[in-house]
Amino acid sequence: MDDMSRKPNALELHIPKPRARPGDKPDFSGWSFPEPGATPKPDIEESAVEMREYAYGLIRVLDMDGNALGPWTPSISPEELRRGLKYMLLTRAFDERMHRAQRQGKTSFYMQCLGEEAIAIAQTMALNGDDMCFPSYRQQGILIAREYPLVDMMHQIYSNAQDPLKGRQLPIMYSSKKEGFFTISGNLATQVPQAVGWAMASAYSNDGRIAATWLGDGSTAEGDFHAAMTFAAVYKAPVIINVVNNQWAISSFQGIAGGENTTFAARAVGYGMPPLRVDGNDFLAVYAVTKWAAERARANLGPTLIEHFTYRGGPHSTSDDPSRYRPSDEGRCWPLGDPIERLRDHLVSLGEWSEEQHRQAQEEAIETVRATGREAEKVGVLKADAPQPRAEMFEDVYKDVPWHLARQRDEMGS
Amino acid sequence: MDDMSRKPNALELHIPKPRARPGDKPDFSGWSFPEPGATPKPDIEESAVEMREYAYGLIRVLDMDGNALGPWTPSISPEELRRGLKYMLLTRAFDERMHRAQRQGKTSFYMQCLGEEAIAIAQTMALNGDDMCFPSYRQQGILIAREYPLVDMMHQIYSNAQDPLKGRQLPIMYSSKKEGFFTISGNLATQVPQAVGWAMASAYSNDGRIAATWLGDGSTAEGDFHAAMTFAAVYKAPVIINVVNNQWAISSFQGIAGGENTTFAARAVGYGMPPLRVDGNDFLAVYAVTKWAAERARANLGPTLIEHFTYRGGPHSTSDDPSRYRPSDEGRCWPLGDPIERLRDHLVSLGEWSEEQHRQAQEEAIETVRATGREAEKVGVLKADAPQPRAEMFEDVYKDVPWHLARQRDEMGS
Amino acid sequence: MSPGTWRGNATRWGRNHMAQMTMIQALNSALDTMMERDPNVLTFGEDVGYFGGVFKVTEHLQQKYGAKRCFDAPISENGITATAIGMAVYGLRPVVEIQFADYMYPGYDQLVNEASRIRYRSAGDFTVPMTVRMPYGGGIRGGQTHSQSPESLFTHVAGLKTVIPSTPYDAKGLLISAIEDDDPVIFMEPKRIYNGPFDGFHDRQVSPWSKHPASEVPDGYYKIPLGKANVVKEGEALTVIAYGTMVHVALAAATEAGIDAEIIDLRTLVPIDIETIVNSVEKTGRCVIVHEATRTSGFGGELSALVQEHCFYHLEAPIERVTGYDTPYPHSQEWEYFPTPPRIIKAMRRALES
Amino acid sequence: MSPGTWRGNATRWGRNHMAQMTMIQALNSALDTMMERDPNVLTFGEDVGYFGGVFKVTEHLQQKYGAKRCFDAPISENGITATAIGMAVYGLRPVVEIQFADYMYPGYDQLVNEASRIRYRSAGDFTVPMTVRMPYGGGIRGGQTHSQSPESLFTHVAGLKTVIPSTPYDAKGLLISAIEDDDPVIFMEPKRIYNGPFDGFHDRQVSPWSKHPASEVPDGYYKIPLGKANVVKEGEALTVIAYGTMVHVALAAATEAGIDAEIIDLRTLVPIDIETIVNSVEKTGRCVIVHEATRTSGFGGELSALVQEHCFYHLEAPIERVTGYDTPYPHSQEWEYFPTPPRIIKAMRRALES
Ligand SMILES: Cc1ncc(C[n+]2csc(CCOP(=O)(O)OP(=O)(O)O)c2C)c(N)n1
Ligand SMILES: Cc1ncc(C[n+]2csc(CCOP(=O)(O)OP(=O)(O)O)c2C)c(N)n1
Ligand SMILES: [Mg+2]
Ligand SMILES: [Mg+2]
Repeated sequence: MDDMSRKPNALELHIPKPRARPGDKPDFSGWSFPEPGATPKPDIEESAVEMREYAYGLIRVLDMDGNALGPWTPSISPEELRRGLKYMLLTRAFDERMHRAQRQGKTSFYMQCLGEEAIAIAQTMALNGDDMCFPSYRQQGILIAREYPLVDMMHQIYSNAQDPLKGRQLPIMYSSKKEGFFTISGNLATQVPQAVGWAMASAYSNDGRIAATWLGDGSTAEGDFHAAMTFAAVYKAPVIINVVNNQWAISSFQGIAGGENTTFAARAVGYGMPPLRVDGNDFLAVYAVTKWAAERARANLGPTLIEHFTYRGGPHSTSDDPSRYRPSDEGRCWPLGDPIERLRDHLVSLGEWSEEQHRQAQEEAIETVRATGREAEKVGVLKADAPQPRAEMFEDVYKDVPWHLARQRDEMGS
Repeated sequence: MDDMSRKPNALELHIPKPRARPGDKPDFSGWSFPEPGATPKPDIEESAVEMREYAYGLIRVLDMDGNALGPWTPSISPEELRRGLKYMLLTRAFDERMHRAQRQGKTSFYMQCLGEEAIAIAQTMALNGDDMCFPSYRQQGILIAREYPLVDMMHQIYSNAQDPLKGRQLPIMYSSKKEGFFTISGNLATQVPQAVGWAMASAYSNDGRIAATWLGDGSTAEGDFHAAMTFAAVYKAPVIINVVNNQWAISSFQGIAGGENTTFAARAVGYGMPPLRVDGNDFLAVYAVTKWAAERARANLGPTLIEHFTYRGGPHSTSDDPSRYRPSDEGRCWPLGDPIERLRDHLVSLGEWSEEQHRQAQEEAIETVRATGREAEKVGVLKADAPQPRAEMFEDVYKDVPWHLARQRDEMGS
Repeated sequence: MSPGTWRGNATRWGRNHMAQMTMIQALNSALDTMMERDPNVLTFGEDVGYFGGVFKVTEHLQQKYGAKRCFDAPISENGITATAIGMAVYGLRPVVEIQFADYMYPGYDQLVNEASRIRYRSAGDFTVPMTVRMPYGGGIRGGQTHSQSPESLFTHVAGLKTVIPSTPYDAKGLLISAIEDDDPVIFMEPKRIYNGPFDGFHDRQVSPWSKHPASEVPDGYYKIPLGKANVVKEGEALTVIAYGTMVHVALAAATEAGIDAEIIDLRTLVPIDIETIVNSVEKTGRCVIVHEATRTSGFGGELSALVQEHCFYHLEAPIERVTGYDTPYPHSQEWEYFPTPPRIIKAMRRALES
Repeated sequence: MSPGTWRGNATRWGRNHMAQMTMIQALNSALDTMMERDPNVLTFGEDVGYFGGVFKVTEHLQQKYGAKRCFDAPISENGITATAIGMAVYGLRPVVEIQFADYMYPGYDQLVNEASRIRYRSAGDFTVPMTVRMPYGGGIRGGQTHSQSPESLFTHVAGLKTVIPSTPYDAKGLLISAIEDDDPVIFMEPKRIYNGPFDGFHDRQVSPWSKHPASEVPDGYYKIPLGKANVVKEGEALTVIAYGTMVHVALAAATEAGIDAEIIDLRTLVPIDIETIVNSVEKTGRCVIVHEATRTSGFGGELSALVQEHCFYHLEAPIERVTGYDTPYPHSQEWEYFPTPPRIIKAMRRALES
């Protein structure tokens, strides 16, 4: 068409393009959002094939005024909701400070989850405390909701003398077996089939614990995702596979991951796995779908794929500048709002929360982070000279240090 | 249930099991086969999402009496059909002889396509002669339908002095650029994303040629398949991805590849790609769906996934003995019959063929293969001492022989 | 050689009845022994379940232990490796089979970036006690995708151990050690000698394992420690370092040429038994390294570097490498490609005459 | 050293205007030059299109040549590699970017079993003229998944060429040669020196490329042949073999210690320029090999083996290897891990004093 020199009947290569680039007006008109409360809730025993149309809907509970509507409304106490809200506030305050700390040169790298806080936090609250999580790098909310010490997160970020990971990992690549939080990998999607294996092992052992795992929209393109889906479906592994569709990989929009043609929830249909597609900024909806999937898994009915539809509010990481590839106000225009404000409005509308309480909680969160920050920085921030004893570098490669590592350790001196 | 020591609410690991093992009666009651002619034929412009239900049907044209029914009946002349039938007879005769040749120690390995002849042959006839094929190892029918010299196939199988591949490849790993037949790999599924790349290149170059690729049901579990589906969907590559579901990998049934939960055609749904599911033993139906997908691709409407539902009539390869893991009469009980007999019956019912002609054609095929076999064996069969000049081993590793290979060649002597 | 030589270093528990086994039977027996002893041991892979594996290493295990402990996997080496990692993280001891080493690569990322580093990156919090079995090597007319020897792609990866047995006795004892090891172990099985100790002369009669002393294998539990090499033949003239099939080929070469070679079977490539190597080369002053993998960046390069680093002043001749050529493994020219006794003899002579 | 030394072996066509470039700009210029000259050249990878790559190597190319010639890919290194193979088989010359070498492994199978063997297995019928670019190496606080140096995993694979530049001038000339090469080329870019020639002293001021003679880069087309090393500094006392970032670190070490080292920048690892190495080691009699990759089965093993095979009778001291340790790349202990000048100096002294 646009190239007059083309032969008749010639093929053309299609390259997906996002609706808006810097300078353009944000445009979300491509998406349709079913009304809150409009999606029916199937029995956990419903067959996957019967559930395939869920891939094309969007489960929503909260409307934009804070009302909870429809069959997916979970039974969760205001007490619990307030807890969730506080975790979200804490996560956001933590992100803000640590992002800044990186800017101040206190560490090498940071990644926020701005706008996605509801996902990890509501899901963690919907899971049992001993269910095992295999996160990507944007689920710090899990640790916060499981009340892992904030200061240890900071120690890790600063690779300081009290870093539980001994300075070995890039900031935010936390690990805590105690909190059921699997060591984060820098390699996208590798954790997903590992989670399936863990879940298979739990089933093999007639345990009661299930696994949950998270990956981004962009990461679904990796072969690991396919392996995970295949094995989970074949062995009916008790696992929840969460695709956090925040619409962006680094600079590439979800169309480059296949989002132009169908939803990410639809991937599940291909494997005969139930797909749930949920408003990721709706705390109640996320909580509800997770409960449903967890119950299903625990009843030996197998895995569920959940697509959380959301928007990445911040830069990909501190190494990124999103204003170079998308309109700067795109996030603010996201029709499904901010998960914190939406849960706040819901609690307020229930009469269980007030603007004043919210402000106070926000300040408390900031103050907690600030105080913790001071504590962590007292121990140390990232420096050229590592605080870890040099010999430690050679530990944990194997259970015991083999001769060649011992020799390299000796060569290095101390 | 079966294990009384299990804790209440305990998980259990599910391991798929086939309906019948050696000693059992074959049981295909798990499958439903829509009536021939019953499936509507969509426009090639139909959207992939609208076509998703095709994943759960089965496109059939020929009934079991040889009548062609319904909207998918292709317009193909009796002349062409007879050609197809002869290619199938030739393929079967070739397979028989080469399988035997391996048994006689004339070569190391062989793989038949018994029962699957219609797929490669009808598809090749539905494609243009210059469309590019990226086959797995069970599409010898492509070469036969493109009239690649039979004797060269044998030379390859015997790794003899006239082997066009210079004795480098395992038998049946043919390659012929001239016939648009990509060099077969021993690594499953690698050809599938390569085909997508070729198709993207064709589109990039505003060419008119499309690509087609084949892989088995078992091979769909490889990450390459996922990569292929993702890239094909994202860039709307002009490619046909064929899953030959012959229900068995080597010894593992399709349930181990995910066939317990849904069809393989359904995989396409997950990527927003049109799925067609076809009776792979029905020459007319295979021809028709291929024409549809090829037209769609050539119209820049992107890729199609076709699942060919069939049954692997023979052993996996000469290294295999299927009677150890499935009932020996399972193949004979496959409700969708034999593709050769079904096309014969159709031609007979059209008045375009007779039992006598068929017998004659069969004998001709056998005689052709026999004569070709003698010719090839005169050149040589596989022997401990390779007929290829020793120095040839070092060629084609790179375009030019680098010094280290030249040195190794010299060391080896001649 | 004596049975004793072929069995150095084994740790034995209790009294074991001995049986004659092929390498396949010995591997099967190792799995059986460990599945019997430890409910956390399970095994899966392509065709591993009902069928018992394309080489029959897992035969009868599904019948004996049930489908949950020995089962078929989808054809995804990535999924097999990754789910095994997840299981190991849970606390099981999975043993997975990759049908041919040539097919490991789709799962390579999970080995290099994951299995090998989970202990390190979690500072010991999570561990991966898994074993990845895979037949490797040529000489079976497998062509380029059933003949590869990719060991050096594993030895380069810190955090992995790489083990290669050369006899039924070693195979069982090493596999048991691998399964009980708390780190990920790559266990490579020389498929050419699954059924008999091939000496590299393709045109001579192949003798079965039953004629070899190291086919006497205890029925029950015993271990051969990882990281310990075995001097399968003592000698004074030169040192040959080999592993897997090549141990037998090297022995045949020495015998054929009447050279008084000391032959070291590495058994474990990483961590390597440097002491045994150094002791030998310091004694002989000459060294020939033999492997079937392609030469450039093969494990022979590392061995050569180690030997010259440790024994520079004892070396009287250049270290020789006899390896597969830097080409894909050809089908028809298998015996030109394979490092046969004549090639090894030539290298030994060069080493002796320098 | 003179600009001449830094530019040995270039083949130049016509008269080129020179500009000062960083390595990133030089790589970008190579792509630009080739896309301009040859409509069959296209480039894609993660974030490569609109954004121009996370390191900006493909900046402006989409704007200049359109989205069909420079575009974003799904996050599938396997898909990127495999589709590039398909395109190359078609007849294009794809140049793909793997965002970090650490992420190559999911596509490793397509390199090892496919790209490298398609010419061979088809007896020359199909070929794969593709280039796979990837930043590698540490020193940028990237932790274990943004710092790896996996070159020896490629050098072991017959059929692949492996190229590593050390200056902007070389980067452009070598990348153009890689793109025009009719075989698959792994093009590894030392990301630590993308913006300046890092000398290994993390605590000193880093100088920009603009101060380095090899930042003078012709605007247009020129090539540096694959397979030819560059002697970046002549010397008599010993030979240092290095590539990428380590060329600069080795130079700094020699300068710092006042050792008259001859420093060889390999430029191409496979096929290697053995002549240049042998000439140098025969002259100096001593050899230090430097790389950042983990030691065991690193490319240094192969180099050491080659040197002792070719120069055994000229060697006056054991060949030394200075490498990354056999551990994952740690985050906080980056400078303990990195082979810094002091470590190289120690090795040089050992080589001199033996
Ligand atoms: C195997 C691999 N390839 C590439 C990268 C580089 N990378 C890191 S994050 C990222 C984008 C991921 O996008 P998505 O999955 O959507 O997650 P999000 O960041 O949006 O949460 C990329 C390409 C990587 N870390 N690992
Ligand atoms: C990467 C890889 N893994 C494993 C194998 C071994 N293998 C060869 S064929 C086969 C079964 C393939 O089954 P399917 O895809 O259904 O094809 P079919 O043989 O039925 O045509 C297996 C496991 C291989 N060749 N490549
Ligand atoms: Mg994303
Ligand atoms: Mg099959």
